[in-house]
Amino acid sequence: MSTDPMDAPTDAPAPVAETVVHVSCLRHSYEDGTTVHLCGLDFVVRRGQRVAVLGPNGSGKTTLIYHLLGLLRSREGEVRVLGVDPARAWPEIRARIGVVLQNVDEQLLAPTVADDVAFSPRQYGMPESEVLARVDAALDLLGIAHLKERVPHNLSGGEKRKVALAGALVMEPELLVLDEPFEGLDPASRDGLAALLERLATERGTTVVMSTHDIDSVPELADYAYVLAPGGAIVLSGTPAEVFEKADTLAEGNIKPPILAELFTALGRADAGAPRPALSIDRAVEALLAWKRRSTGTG
Amino acid sequence: MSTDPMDAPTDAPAPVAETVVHVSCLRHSYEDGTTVHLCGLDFVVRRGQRVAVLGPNGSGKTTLIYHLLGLLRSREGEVRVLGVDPARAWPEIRARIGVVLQNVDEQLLAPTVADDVAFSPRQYGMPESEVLARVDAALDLLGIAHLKERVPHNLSGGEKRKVALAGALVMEPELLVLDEPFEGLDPASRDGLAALLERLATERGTTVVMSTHDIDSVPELADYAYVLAPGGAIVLSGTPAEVFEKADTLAEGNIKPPILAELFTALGRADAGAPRPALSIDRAVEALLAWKRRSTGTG
Amino acid sequence: MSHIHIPDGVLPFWLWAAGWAIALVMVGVAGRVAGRSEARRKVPLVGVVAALMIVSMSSEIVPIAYHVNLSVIGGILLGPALAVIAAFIVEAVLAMLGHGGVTVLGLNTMVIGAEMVLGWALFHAILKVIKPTRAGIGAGIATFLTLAVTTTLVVGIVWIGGGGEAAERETGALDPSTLRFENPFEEGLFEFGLFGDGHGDEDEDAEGERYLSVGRFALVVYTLGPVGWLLEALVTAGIIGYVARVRPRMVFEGALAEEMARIPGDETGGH
Amino acid sequence: MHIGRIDESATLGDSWLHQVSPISKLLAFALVLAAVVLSWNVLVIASITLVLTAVAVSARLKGRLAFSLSAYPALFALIFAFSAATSVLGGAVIVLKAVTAALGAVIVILTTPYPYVFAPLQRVVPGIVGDALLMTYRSLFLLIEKFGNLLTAARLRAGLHAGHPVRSARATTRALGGLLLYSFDLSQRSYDIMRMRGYEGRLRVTLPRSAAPLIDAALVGGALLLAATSLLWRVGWRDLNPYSWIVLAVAALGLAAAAASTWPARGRTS
Ligand SMILES: Nc1ncnc2c1ncn2[C@@H]1O[C@H](COP(=O)(O)OP(=O)(O)OP(=O)(O)O)[C@@H](O)[C@H]1O
Ligand SMILES: Nc1ncnc2c1ncn2[C@@H]1O[C@H](COP(=O)(O)OP(=O)(O)OP(=O)(O)O)[C@@H](O)[C@H]1O
Ligand SMILES: [Mg+2]
Ligand SMILES: [Mg+2]
Repeated sequence: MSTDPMDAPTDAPAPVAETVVHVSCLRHSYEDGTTVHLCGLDFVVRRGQRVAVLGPNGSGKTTLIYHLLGLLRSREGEVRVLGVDPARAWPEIRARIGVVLQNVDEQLLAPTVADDVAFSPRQYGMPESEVLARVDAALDLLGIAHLKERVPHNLSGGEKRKVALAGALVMEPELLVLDEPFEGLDPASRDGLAALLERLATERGTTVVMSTHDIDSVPELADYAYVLAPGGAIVLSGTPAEVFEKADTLAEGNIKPPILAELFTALGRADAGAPRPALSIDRAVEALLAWKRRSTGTG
Repeated sequence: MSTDPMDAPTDAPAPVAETVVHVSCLRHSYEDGTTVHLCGLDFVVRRGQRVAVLGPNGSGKTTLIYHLLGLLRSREGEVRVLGVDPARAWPEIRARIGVVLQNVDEQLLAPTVADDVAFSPRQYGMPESEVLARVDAALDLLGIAHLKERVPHNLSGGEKRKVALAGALVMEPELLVLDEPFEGLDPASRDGLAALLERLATERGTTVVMSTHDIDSVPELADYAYVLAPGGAIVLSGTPAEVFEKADTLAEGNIKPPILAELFTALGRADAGAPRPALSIDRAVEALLAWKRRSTGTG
Repeated sequence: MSHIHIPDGVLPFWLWAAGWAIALVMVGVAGRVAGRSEARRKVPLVGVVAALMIVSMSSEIVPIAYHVNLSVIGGILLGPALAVIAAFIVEAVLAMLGHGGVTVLGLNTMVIGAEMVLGWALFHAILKVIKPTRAGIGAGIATFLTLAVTTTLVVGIVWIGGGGEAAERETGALDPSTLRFENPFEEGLFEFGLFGDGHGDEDEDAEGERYLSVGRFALVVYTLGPVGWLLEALVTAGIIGYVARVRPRMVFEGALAEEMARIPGDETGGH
Repeated sequence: MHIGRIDESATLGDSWLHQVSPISKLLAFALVLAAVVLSWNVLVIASITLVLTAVAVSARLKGRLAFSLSAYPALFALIFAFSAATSVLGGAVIVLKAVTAALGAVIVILTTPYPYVFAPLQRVVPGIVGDALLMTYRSLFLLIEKFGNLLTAARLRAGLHAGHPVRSARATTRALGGLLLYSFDLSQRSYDIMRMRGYEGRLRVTLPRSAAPLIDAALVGGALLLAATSLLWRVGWRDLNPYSWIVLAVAALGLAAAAASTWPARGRTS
């Protein structure tokens, strides 16, 4: 388990980044008759990408994620993760995937935070010294070394989530699947986590699939975004900048673009010469200064 | 969302609004020895105010709220809600307070959404016709009339939260206590809820106490904010605009100011003549246009 | 009421030993059967049902002598094979907590297991004649009947074990003389009993009834019983009606249905 | 009955009992259980209770937690005693047995992290039973906690009025149905997560070696002594019963000694 997950053999079809997740036109019917139909665009994730799944409440983000994890089995449509159908061959790929679900309470398994983070490596039979080293590394990554000896059940909501994340990261998975990882985190922790995910993607090539409502962070934390409409259709995909330009489609999907995007849109409405949307503060400042200078020049 | 939050009445001492909540220098020790010491400023909420409690993970927001609800009893410090000590006299004030806790799963008590929302009025023995009317009104308020006959346990995370909110609103409480009410809501629903809270405050005079990590919405959804530092001290209070100006104290408390505040701060750093922070998009656009015009004038 | 709250040592050895033997065979067979199907993914359900039964058996509704068992609910949700395993687990945990006893664990498993299996069978029999929308009522009827039968089973067990001289031999030391305080060195110098009649060997002939009065036990069980059965039936009806509406397959197919969350491949996984 | 409090006591405590190896504790527990099962002598059982209390005191277990956990079964034993026992004495013995056995279990649970309890158990029972036993344990505390939270929610949202028993009962039943589903989903996800994180039906833990094998031996020896005493009094009850008070006195002395040895520390913490 000490080998780099990226060396794992996979079936790369093209010279570009290999496809890690592929979902096409999935339909899921829950027992009570509620149907989620994730059709429209295909949901494709390539190695090393950080992909955000956006969509209003009840649009099917969690349902999609459960299918990726083989927790639900599709009647219609195809799901492939790391080259296999997760509903059939989950045990084969399990060790390569790290997971944090939406409700973290029930994911904390052990009597102390350290034991909890050590759960997977121990179950996979790693030597104890390596287990301990990995646990410390994972706790440090999330800045929760001080919670090490606490009892997970006594932690605050956000602290629990960080512990669950540490437990998912400890195996250095090649694919991370996170359902609303930012829920309940304070803004500083969000930034920390976003930075961490970016570092994982660049340094280890970790692929990340996450659902989120935190639109404002999406430009920072994802390379690529999919947007679900109410009812589940996948209606938009692209880089965050591309996606947030399509304000109309977004509005249909009950999604508000990030504040900066809104600001620039409003500015554009008020002043024809307004700058093009910029989605990070630095770029926005640049754009605004340029806009002012330009107008100063012309005015 | 129509009135500007900055115009809202603040803690004027004299004949103005009556004090609904008063907490002073509360200390709580959990059984495992973790101590939360909510000291520093007093936590005071006046009738009709919408108060946001901000603070990093583990700072004690939930602990504070549990004390307001009489779920925890303070060893040190005083807690008064609607004139009584909630840990002793909760039944007296119960019917006047609506509550949604952080974990909504556990708060859904009945087999259908409609029954769940009807729980409190039925327990208080209201006539069935009024119960039904109230339920419909509450569901409409939150835009979830279509979920009426669904089973709460089958809903998505955000849908559950809306049901819990409907259940808290159905009694038309004079005080609403919400622990992270925006967690898991999509942005459109957040806006809807913020608008709803504002409407409740202006139309019915409902007082709202909520904890939240959604800094960006605070200017819109609260008249007044308290900031907890890690460890629980109450270090800042004031209107959102006042609070977000104190970037240093915020940074100590691990809190990031809203994006617009950050943008204007960054702008100020880059350009001495930059406008004062504006916390809503409309005002920001105005401010930016003025800034540009001004510079055009001077330039 | 059908759970035997008989502590250890009340029943004769042969009886509880036989209970153990039967229970072990039951669990062994059930394990086999469950192992053949896709049992692994039902483990959490077994866990929850067992936990619910333990919780409910440990919380009273009516102050005295009645608590919900939820055993019929468990039977309906788990089906016969897993029900027996759940019964064993419930009894093992309760025994560990001193509620029920270790020696009588086998008998208790038998009774609860029988209750769950019988409840399941009756429920499905009743389902043949009523509409699925009335599943709750069906479950209620099944519960009442089942409890009547298993309570009789319990009384039978107590009767078998309670009357004979075996009990006398086995429970030998239950005697107020236990409370006599005697000086080992000066025999008979001072002695007294806590309850006054501290002279144990004066009424030998009355001893049999002192241990366990079967008649009184049966009386208590059969007078309080029906009230308890009815309550249990109402609770079962409510819960099963609810689950039947929300997760119909859990009730009608008695196990996890196709789409329900699980990790596939587990049937082969593990060991 | 918060699972966090049990975990906390089991993992964060550092008493001598925490340092005893889990196997020794389980063995000692089995012996104590045997002693309780065998004896039908109120003074002997009371002695076992005292000895266990002494152990709990010397290990500085949280008194209230241990008490409430072990008093639970007493309630049910009381019911049985009420309906089946023919004398006050018989009833007392029944209740005492229940409490004592529970106390033994509680001492083990409060001083041993649950993986250490279940790893050895899973080795001796059939696969699916061990697996289900573990899930039962986890579900049990989750359920108790969730049920508590549910009641809290009900209390916050109107309370269950004593004035309307039927209405309250109906609400409770419905809540129970909801709780069933909720806890099922919960334990399903919990189990899924466990398996995603590598659980294969056997908890893999390296059982800690005892820090002081002598203490282990003393513990098991003590338990053996209890079992032997119990057996002796059971077999020779006609002759020995009058001297039962000696056993009790010895146990009481032990308790006093344990209490005395921890006195300064207790004073500080409470
Ligand atoms: N167990 C279930 N039984 C029946 N319907 C369900 C179940 N789980 C989810 N649903 C329904 O399926 C739809 C999609 O739910 P899902 O949880 O995937 O939404 P989501 O996008 O994750 O929403 P949220 O942002 O609120 O978490 C919703 O309409 C929901 O009510
Ligand atoms: N039941 C408990 N037992 C012990 N410590 C606890 C318990 N609940 C909370 N704490 C601790 O008390 C502190 C405050 O917790 P609290 O839940 O009030 O934080 P919070 O501000 O609500 O955080 P979050 O934003 O993550 O929800 C934290 O350090 C937490 O670990
Ligand atoms: Mg979701
Ligand atoms: Mg909180």
